[in-house]
Amino acid sequence: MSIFVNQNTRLLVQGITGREGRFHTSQCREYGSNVVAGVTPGKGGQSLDEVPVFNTVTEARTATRANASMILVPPAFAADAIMEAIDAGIELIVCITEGVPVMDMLRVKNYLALKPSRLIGPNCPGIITPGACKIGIMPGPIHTPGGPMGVVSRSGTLTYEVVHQLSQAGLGQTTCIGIGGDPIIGTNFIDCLQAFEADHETEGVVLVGEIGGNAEEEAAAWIQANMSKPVIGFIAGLTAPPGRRMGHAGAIVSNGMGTAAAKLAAFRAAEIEVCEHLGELGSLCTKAMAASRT
Amino acid sequence: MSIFVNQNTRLLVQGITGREGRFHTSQCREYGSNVVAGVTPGKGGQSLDEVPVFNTVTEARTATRANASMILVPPAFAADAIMEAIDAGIELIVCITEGVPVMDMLRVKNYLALKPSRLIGPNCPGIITPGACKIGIMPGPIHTPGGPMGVVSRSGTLTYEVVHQLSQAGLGQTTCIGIGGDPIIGTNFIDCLQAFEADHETEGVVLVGEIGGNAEEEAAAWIQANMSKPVIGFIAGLTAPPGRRMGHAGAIVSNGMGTAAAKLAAFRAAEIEVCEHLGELGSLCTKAMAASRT
Amino acid sequence: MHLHEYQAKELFRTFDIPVPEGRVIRKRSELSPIIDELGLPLVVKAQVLAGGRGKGGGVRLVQTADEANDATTAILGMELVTAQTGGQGKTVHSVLVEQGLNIARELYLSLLIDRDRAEIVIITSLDGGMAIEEVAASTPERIIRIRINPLIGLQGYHLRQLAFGLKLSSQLGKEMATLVRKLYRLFVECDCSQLEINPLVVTTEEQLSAVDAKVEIDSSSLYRHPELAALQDPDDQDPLEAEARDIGLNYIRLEGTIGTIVNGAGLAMATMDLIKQAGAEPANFLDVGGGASSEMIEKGFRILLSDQQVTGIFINIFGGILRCDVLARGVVKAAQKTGLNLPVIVRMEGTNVDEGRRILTESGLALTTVSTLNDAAHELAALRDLR
Amino acid sequence: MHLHEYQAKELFRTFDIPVPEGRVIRKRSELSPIIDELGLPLVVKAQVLAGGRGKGGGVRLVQTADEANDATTAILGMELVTAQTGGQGKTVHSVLVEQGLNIARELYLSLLIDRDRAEIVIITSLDGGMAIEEVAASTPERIIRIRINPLIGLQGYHLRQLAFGLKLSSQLGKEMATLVRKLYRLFVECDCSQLEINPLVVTTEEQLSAVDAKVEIDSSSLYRHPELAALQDPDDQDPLEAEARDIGLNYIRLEGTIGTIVNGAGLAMATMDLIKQAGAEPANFLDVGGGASSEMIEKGFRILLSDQQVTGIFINIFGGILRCDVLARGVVKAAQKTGLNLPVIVRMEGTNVDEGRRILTESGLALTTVSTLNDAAHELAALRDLR
Repeated sequence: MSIFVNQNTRLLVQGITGREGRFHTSQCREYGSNVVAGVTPGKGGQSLDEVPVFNTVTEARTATRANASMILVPPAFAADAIMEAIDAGIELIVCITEGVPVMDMLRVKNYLALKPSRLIGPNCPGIITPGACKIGIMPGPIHTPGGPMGVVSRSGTLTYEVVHQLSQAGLGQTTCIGIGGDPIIGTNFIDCLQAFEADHETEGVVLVGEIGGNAEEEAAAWIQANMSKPVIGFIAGLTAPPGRRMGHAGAIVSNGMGTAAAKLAAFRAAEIEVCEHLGELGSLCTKAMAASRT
Repeated sequence: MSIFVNQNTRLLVQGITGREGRFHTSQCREYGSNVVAGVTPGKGGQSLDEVPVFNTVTEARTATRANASMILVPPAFAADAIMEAIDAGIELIVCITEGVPVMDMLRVKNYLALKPSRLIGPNCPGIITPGACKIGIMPGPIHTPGGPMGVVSRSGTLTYEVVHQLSQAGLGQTTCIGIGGDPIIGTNFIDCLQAFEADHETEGVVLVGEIGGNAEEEAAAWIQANMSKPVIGFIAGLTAPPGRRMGHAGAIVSNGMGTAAAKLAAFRAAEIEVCEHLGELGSLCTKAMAASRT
Repeated sequence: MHLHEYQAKELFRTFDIPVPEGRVIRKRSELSPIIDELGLPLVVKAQVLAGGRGKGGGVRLVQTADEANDATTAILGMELVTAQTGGQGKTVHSVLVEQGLNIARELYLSLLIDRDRAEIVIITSLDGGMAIEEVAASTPERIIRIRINPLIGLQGYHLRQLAFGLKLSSQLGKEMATLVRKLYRLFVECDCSQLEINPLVVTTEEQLSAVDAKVEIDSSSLYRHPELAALQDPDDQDPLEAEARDIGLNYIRLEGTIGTIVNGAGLAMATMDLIKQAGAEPANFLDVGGGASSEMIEKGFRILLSDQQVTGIFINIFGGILRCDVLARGVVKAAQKTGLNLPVIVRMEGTNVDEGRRILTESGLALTTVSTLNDAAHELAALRDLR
Repeated sequence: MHLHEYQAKELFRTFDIPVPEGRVIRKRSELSPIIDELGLPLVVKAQVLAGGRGKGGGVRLVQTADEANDATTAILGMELVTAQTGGQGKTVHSVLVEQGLNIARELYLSLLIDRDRAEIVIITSLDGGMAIEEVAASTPERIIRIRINPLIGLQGYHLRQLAFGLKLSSQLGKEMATLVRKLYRLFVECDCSQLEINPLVVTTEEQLSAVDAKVEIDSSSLYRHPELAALQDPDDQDPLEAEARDIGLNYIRLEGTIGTIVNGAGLAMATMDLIKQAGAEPANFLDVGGGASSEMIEKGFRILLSDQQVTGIFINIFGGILRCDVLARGVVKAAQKTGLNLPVIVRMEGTNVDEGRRILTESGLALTTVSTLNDAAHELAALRDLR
């Protein structure tokens, strides 16, 4: 089992003929993802490494029954690409693009609420169900199929670090999701936690947060009220200076809000296992999972 | 039992100090509706027949815990009034106003889809649960409490005619809803049918349609697929000339679409009891209900 | 409210949407300077509010000044009969004289509102010049439908779907995108119910031009568009309907003989149906409003009495919050004031109905009072036989 | 990207939002004609990107030309220390000289984005001039929050909530509505992240005026606002940060001594935390991007080597799709090219890590290579003790 993606995922890539699109499409296919179509306006009718390219998402979906899309287009076109995928009825939309204007995402996020599609990202590494389907730019080989851990994170390489430690510790992953580092993102922690809670194979979840906003606080409250499985939490940015955006557009402490300290406090209040030192995450998870099984 | 409104409905009137607002507020109160507040911008702090008046819906709701609103404001202000009620968290919004521009309702209808509020109307007589609560401009005394019939209609006086015949025939009503004669309305036939199907006291439903659009066709398909209770259907406008709006903004046969004949055919295909002659509606319902009880 | 083609094209011009050069004339004498100004060939087009003008002989392409004169003479003042006018046709009061274009391709483009889904829909087809219903029936694959949620409006991908769907060249796709953006803005800002360009021409110079233009404005929105409200053409309306509109009545003239006065639009339609079912023909739709005040009923009488075809009147009033006794007094007063001398059936139901019927009966007027709709049907049949 | 007050007010003017008359000067000699032009009293305001300028002595009301001269002399060039500048303060390179107003009332008004609910929020308070956080803590009932869904935008009822909430007179309520409509338009069209007017002044003439103006623009949107991008003030940035930005690096200078180079923002933050936990202080945040090419690492080295405070470097790279061996060659090449002579700890993990570590070890450079973060922490502690 897994959440959101599996071996039945039929992937479409928006921006497939760009440099990034082409490269990551080949990487996803190499990992075993079923890439059924690509979209680049004006290149319809061509094909790229045997993947047929279409002019519009609707055409691509009609022809190939794609049910998921990976978006790798420049920031100026990302909102348009997401809404095109929504209107075409794509179930899962994963937007990798970094630097999408917040005002665009304000509209997209509200439009999304009118429609059944799920959006992951933007500004995210993507989602992977190890051994089944990879949609994104994460390195495949660090992952281990079969669970028991679910991973959800606002970050990219930090997630790889976490996954790597889990794999090293002998803890495989059901699904790993980078929800994105932007202020406004499609799928949030709670959406993922809810899905992990419902997924039989997932026995515990690692939640990787960072400064900015209060998504971690809300997640903590949700976990306390609803989650039966152990959650191990980590927060990046204890030493981040206030008022500065730390790389991610969403990673900023402003007016004393969104500090790592407040988030850790919320975790502790919700009785979430807190990982203080990133280097110890793997061993902490081993211990937590062992404890939960007894 | 009933649908959408009952004795716990706490009613607020937007536009309470206008001529229509004042009159129909008094009528609703006379019928027994619990009118807890009125809203007229600039008249906050006043009161009208003991009903306190507020400047904004949010204020009124905070002060009085109103959970329903009747809107009687001029068409130019109706969309604004509806959205104000939505944002204030009013659960049921009944917009009586006729002549709201369609472009306004296009936005309102989509905004509504983002929020939990239910809208009835615009351009409708309102909703009444006989003996419990009347929100609208229909004459109270023609109604009979206690069921077994639910009534849902796109019309005003035609609904009164139907209700009157039911009452004369000894068939009381659970709830009667005028969903409105405009092209774009908040609550449609299917929403009401769904609620009637779920309501224990409702044993049968009279559905009164008219030319224009294809709400009746969609309702028929829904009834065939989902409805266990008998439905008696009537359609007005068999003799309406094509291309003309028959009073209601939504009542128009255009390009051969939306004819009464097509709607009646859809009713028959869905095995809905069709009332051919309006004068016989009461007796037809008596027969249909008797048949369904055996 | 429908706009004439020339009005719609004026509106297009204010939004910078390309249309052929043209002038409207109401007299043949105005033609000659226009030929000089616009040159030849020209197209002479009858300005009536009905589709199918071409087939009805209301549109002519002319190559010479003589042909232009002949066409204008023929069309101005003619009774144009089309599939949409009814058998009587519509009098042509003005013609639009336009420059002819070098046509490479004809497309179809329209915007409308999907009332059930609350979306704006763009419909376009590769077969301009044909009625969209015919294309939909015969070659539906040549039609492209693009649905636009009004909260996000027209987006780049909508325009790409359009351009790729119509197989436009990159250059023409860009032109089309610009055109559609303007049309969408017009549609929303002017509260259109419907907007159709058929054909939308691609000229041999690879330019787009709206060779025809049909625009319907949402009447409910006219309060915020005084400039559009002013375009209402009195020539194009039934004079009684125009009069009724001016005095605030919701009246539509039909071809029958039984005039009706009803409170409420739905009940008014049902009443027309009932007349027909009784074997007679309704002369009109007339909704005097849910309240049905005596002023409104009096106005209704006056309109009906102006219709020479009316041989009898059926008043169907459901008295709600306005009580039947008040209504009855209104009917009596109105009948007396208008000197009504036609047979009248009054069906009245609702609050205080007994008192209402008593007032009608005792009025001394030749009113037949009934209580149920079934009784009314019987009386209507009698009225029909009387005639 | 934050705008200076004077830039924000220029922007306000282009949207016809009322602000006091004023001029910006960078030299005291420019003051005299401005006094002649604007008259007295005047307000002299330090233009630095930090709040709390008033308390720090950066804002002075002057009644005479002499006072104006003194204030300008004092403020221009000063190191202004406020609650938001850090202990070192910020150098004042320019001052805004503005006409004084006759103040009847001071209000607070701001627009911001609620990231969790994806709404635009207007916050207003009866207590202008006070920090909104203080009002929120002491008298929250004096704050009005209005949430606006971006798909429907600002509506009449939002403006009524505002006007009634602030207990404005009918006339002032209308003025406020006009003002807020313009601000909302500016906020959306200019892709603002935050916009604050504190105080928003009601003059004794019942006019509104934005006496202060703070505007932050979403950096991601600058590609579509070249005119706003041009407002970036080089004076106001740390020179190293400005340089890093120009070469495409995501770099923030801090006060510590351990320079860091990391691929990915989250991992970079976590790495800073790890340095701190090891008892040292990070000298910077530096994200060279997920890909971490050798060019980016070389650029990172150059920036770090320009920071005189840096006594050691910690490279933490998680090799993903870009393999560790390629990364290692990049690090070696960059170290050689930049003549790096500081102690460097390299922690590298991910694809092909063994080959990567071998390349680092065999490079002959003084690199300490570690594999786990725990090992890195030990080495960092050693580095700290070394110093």
